[in-house]
Amino acid sequence: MRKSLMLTAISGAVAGMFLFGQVMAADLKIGIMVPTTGSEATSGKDMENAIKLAAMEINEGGGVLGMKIDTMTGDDACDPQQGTAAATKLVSADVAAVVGGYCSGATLPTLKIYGDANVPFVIAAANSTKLIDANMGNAYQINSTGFDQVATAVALFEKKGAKKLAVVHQGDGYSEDLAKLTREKWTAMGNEVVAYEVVNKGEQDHSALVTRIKSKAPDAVFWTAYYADGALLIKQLRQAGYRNLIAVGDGSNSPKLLEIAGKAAEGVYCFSNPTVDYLPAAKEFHANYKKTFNQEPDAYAALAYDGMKLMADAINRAGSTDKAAIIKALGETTSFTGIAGPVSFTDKNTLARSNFVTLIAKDGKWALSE
Amino acid sequence: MSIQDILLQQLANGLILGSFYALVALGYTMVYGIIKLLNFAHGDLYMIGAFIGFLFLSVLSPLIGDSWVGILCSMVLSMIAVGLLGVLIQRIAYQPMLSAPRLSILITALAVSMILSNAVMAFTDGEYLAFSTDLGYEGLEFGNVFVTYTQMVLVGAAALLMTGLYLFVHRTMYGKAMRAIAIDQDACRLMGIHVNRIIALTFFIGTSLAASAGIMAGAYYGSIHFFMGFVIGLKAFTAAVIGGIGSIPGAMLGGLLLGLLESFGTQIPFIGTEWKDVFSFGILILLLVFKPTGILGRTEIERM
Amino acid sequence: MALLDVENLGLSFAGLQVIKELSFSVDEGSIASLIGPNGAGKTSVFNCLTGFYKPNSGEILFNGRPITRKRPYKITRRGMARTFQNLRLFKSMSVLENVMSGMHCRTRSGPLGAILRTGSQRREEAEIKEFCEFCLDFVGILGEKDRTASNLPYGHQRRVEWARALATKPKLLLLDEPAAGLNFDEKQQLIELIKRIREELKITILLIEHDMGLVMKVSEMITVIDYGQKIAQGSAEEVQNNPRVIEAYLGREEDEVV
Amino acid sequence: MARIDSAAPKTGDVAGTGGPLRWLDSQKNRLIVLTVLAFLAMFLPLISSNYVLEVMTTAWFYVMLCLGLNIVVGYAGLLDLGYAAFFAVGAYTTGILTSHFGVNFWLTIPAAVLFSICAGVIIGGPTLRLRSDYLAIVTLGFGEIVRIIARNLEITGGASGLIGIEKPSIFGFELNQIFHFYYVFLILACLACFVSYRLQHSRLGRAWQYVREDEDAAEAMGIDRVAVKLYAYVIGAIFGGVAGCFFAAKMTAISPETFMFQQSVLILLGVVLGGMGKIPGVIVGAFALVLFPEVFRDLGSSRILVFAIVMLVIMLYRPKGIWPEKKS
Repeated sequence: MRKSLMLTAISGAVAGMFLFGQVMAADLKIGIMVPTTGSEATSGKDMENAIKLAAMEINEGGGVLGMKIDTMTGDDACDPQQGTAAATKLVSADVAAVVGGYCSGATLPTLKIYGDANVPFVIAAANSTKLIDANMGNAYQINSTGFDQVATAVALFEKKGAKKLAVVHQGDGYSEDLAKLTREKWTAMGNEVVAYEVVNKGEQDHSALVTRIKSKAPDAVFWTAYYADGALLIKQLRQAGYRNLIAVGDGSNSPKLLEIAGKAAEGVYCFSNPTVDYLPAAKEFHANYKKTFNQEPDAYAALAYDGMKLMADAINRAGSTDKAAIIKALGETTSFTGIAGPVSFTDKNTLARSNFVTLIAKDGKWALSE
Repeated sequence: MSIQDILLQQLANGLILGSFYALVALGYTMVYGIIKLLNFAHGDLYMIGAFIGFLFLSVLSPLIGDSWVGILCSMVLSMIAVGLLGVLIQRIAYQPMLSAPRLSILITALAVSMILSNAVMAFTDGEYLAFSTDLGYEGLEFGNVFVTYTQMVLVGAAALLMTGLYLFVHRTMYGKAMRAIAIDQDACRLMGIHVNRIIALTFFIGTSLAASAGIMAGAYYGSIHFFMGFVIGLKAFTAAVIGGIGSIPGAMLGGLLLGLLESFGTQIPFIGTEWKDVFSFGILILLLVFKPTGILGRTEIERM
Repeated sequence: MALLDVENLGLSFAGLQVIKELSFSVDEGSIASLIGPNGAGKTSVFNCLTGFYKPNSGEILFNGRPITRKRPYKITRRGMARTFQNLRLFKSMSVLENVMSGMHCRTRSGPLGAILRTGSQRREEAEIKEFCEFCLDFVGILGEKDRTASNLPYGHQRRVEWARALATKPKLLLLDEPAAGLNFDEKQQLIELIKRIREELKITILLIEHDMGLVMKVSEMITVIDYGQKIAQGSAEEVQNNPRVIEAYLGREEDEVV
Repeated sequence: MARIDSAAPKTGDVAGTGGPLRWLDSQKNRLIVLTVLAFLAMFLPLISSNYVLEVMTTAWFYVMLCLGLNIVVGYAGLLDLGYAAFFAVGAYTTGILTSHFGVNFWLTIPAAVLFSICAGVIIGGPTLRLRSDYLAIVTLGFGEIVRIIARNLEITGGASGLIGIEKPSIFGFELNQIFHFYYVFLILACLACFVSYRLQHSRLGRAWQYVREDEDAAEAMGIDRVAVKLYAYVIGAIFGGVAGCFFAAKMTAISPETFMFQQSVLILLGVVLGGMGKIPGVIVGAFALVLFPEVFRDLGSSRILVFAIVMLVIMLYRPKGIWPEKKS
């Protein structure tokens, strides 16, 4: 009895393995690749929600080319290996297109997989400049790249009369990339980077680093990584008596940063992709999102939503679900305007305009600077 | 800032960081001393301590505020709760494994660690929680070195807890029983010592010390996260080994030393902060190669 | 010429002098014994000889060359093998595998040979097996070779240790209380075996033993130590009649009164 | 009150024979399972989707890594918490040599073997005299040092790592499909099994077991325990290094994040879950490691929690693993 049970269980598991990922005859299948587990799960799920919301709205409006959109999520867990598995899973499931991409590190190796399968891919959040080189022509970035962010950042530091800059990143691909670009640009402009530092992810005490930075007396500190550790750094910088300018990159654009850092965060600048709060066109999306998911949309929700809408738009313009046609249509996008603004692409498949905004923390809230 | 000021400030930084390491390292070393188990879940209990403290504080703060009194009350409650959790873990997961191969126990400990951190992740959705308290930035300036009152209280509390533990282990019957069990469990059984109860007590004290460090860290740094136990678990493990694993004063010394190493490590000329961990792990390895039992660990002479 | 020469050996642990200026020697081809009351430091002497303890002073010459403070495996390779007072078998391995450990230092094939199963590696394995079976046969437990070591009766486990030591092809064999825990018949067989090892295998033997009957029967030279110091040396009769030895074993008469 | 604890652990209890997996303790049943699985492995690419293949390729890859670590942990009994370092050495050797110097992929393998040997000797040489618990922390430290070095250096591509590593080709035939890599890793895993088996049943394999069971007795028998351990370390390193080469070739992009402490723990889990020291056990463990999270993917973020709980239950009911070493 036990034996036969065992065999049934084994054969069942094996059969299950094969069924897993097999093509199911369905409508228009669109893949979502975001981290739904792991350290960046919050942001990933938020993007997944926004994409699903867009798909729902499209379906309510009659779908794409008469077909209903059916989304399928591949979890990259913000990890290159898992990302590869997720991408292969989506490609195996024969998705017509993929929207997503949050962690640059995890997105990077998947570009080859989508490229080989020639799957159209709209990258909504990941913006390491490394992605540009690895792009095989089928991927389009609708968020501005690191270059644009650096330009925005450097402009602010100049305007505030800073000469000596301290740059701190977190030892991952995304924040190191941003930090490096900033250092290059800042020194190229004849200014000085007095400190270029790394914080190890997950460490709470940065007091030693703070002392070191303070001793170099910078006019501005630029934190290029994520909000959680950024909040701790800001708090400890202020606690140690550092009074000059602090700015943080788009990874730190979260109300959580202000909540954790408390009053220490007052006056901190943040460079950000357009998020729902500062987009007049996003009012309706904001309300719908809150109604559907009973929570506030996070930083990349608007762009993820736009990504799905853009994909549907491109498929409509292509007039078929042929992948090459969709990719061509994406490249030819000129008249699409999402809630984050108009979209068109450079010859490197990146967003033609910079959509970075500068925010400042005021009374425990992010507000548009100026 | 002059170089002297910088070094003095780093000394203060290192001592503060080191007292956290020491508190967590103590639990590692106590558990190792008594049942020779590297309790990988120890860092996660620190994390759980912070979360449970956060829960208590959010319940208590409307009544007694979220300043010192509130933090102290929730700290005591959290220490008790997490201490009991530690005992529970020992009973469920470690007790049945004592006769199994050593590596299996280690894996069990890893599994417990994963269960704890992932359970908290599932509950909090992987979010960072802001541990908002009403602690100010006021402090004293010693020359150019600035130390906040909060920092002083933290170091004081850590020192108090450690002194208490030292006295407990060396001046009470329970402490004597603990030390005896560490030497020979079977002999203790024959002498009528209730071995399982003492092991449970050891787990209780060790984990509640980790919990106390967790809630202090939460209140001091201002945020808590399911992943926060990992790094400190690793560092505390290192500290315990530096001091000589199994030795209680060794864990305190190792913790402080590691804290100082790390803060002075950032000041080494020509070496950026990105090499900080290479520096502290390098020191650790050199120390172990030349003094394998740690600073205060005893060399055991094996009888043949 | 002496095979083993111990000169002014001294060893202390945490201030406690365990061995003090001990000198003795063992002639090639002889059977020698080291005796003394409990705690006299006999096993410590063995541990110094085989490299497990590092003596603080003195010199140990084996086959004319110094082996003081050398690592144990090197000393074994020079030709000194030992057994342990408390059995130290590889418990979960078979009897034959246990004995094969002794041949390790007399063979040389490495990982590449093992992976490719080269001719020389196979020849060597066959040679190891053959010699180990010879050793097991010599101590009389060849029939047990495939059993797990820890499942054997105590007396047979002792024999596995002897066979294992013989498999290192030693010049000098150190036996640490070989008769402990053996019954009368087994002890008689042990005496036979010790003599056969010397006669047939030409191996010199040094043993620590409590069983005076056995010691007196087999030993040609006996060294008596107490509190880590040599108190007597000589043939069985000489030692038996030495007042200091009697005192060490029985205590002084004044002590008895108190 | 001289009472002896009633809840004292039962010693001598035969471990690894409990729970519903008792069925696996019969030799015949194990053979049946093995034969069926071998056939499945050979013909899998004909019948399954690319996703299944991707997962299975990862599984074979972990089989190789776990077998490598098994030599260190299972055979020689050394606790190594930094095995990912060797894997990183291999992956970065291939990555750097192919992308910066244009070296052919196949030529990077001997280089990786060489570097792995060096890494093994550097790490093992000074540390193998240490007690096992200390060894754990030292290996952990080395693992972190290797990762941080990879993160900080220019030549390793810093935190973003290396991208665009070329796919290898054999006689002009480029390996670029997932089923190519499936077979590559299947062959590697088989090779790893073969080498492990031969080593286990050799003079060196026995020496590892002697040292694992009783270091002092082994030393008294003339076995240089440091040398024997170093062999285990270096051979384990070579396994990891070679696996790393092919990993880099398959992924085409590598970054330091892949070689974190968690990776080392994962590999160790694979070794221990199935039963240390026994080749089929390690294979079962590696598969459990890769398949559990995939099968439970629908649970979303709690799947790792489930994985951990299953792991704990397995350890409690079969402390010697799913497929433990047999006693005669």
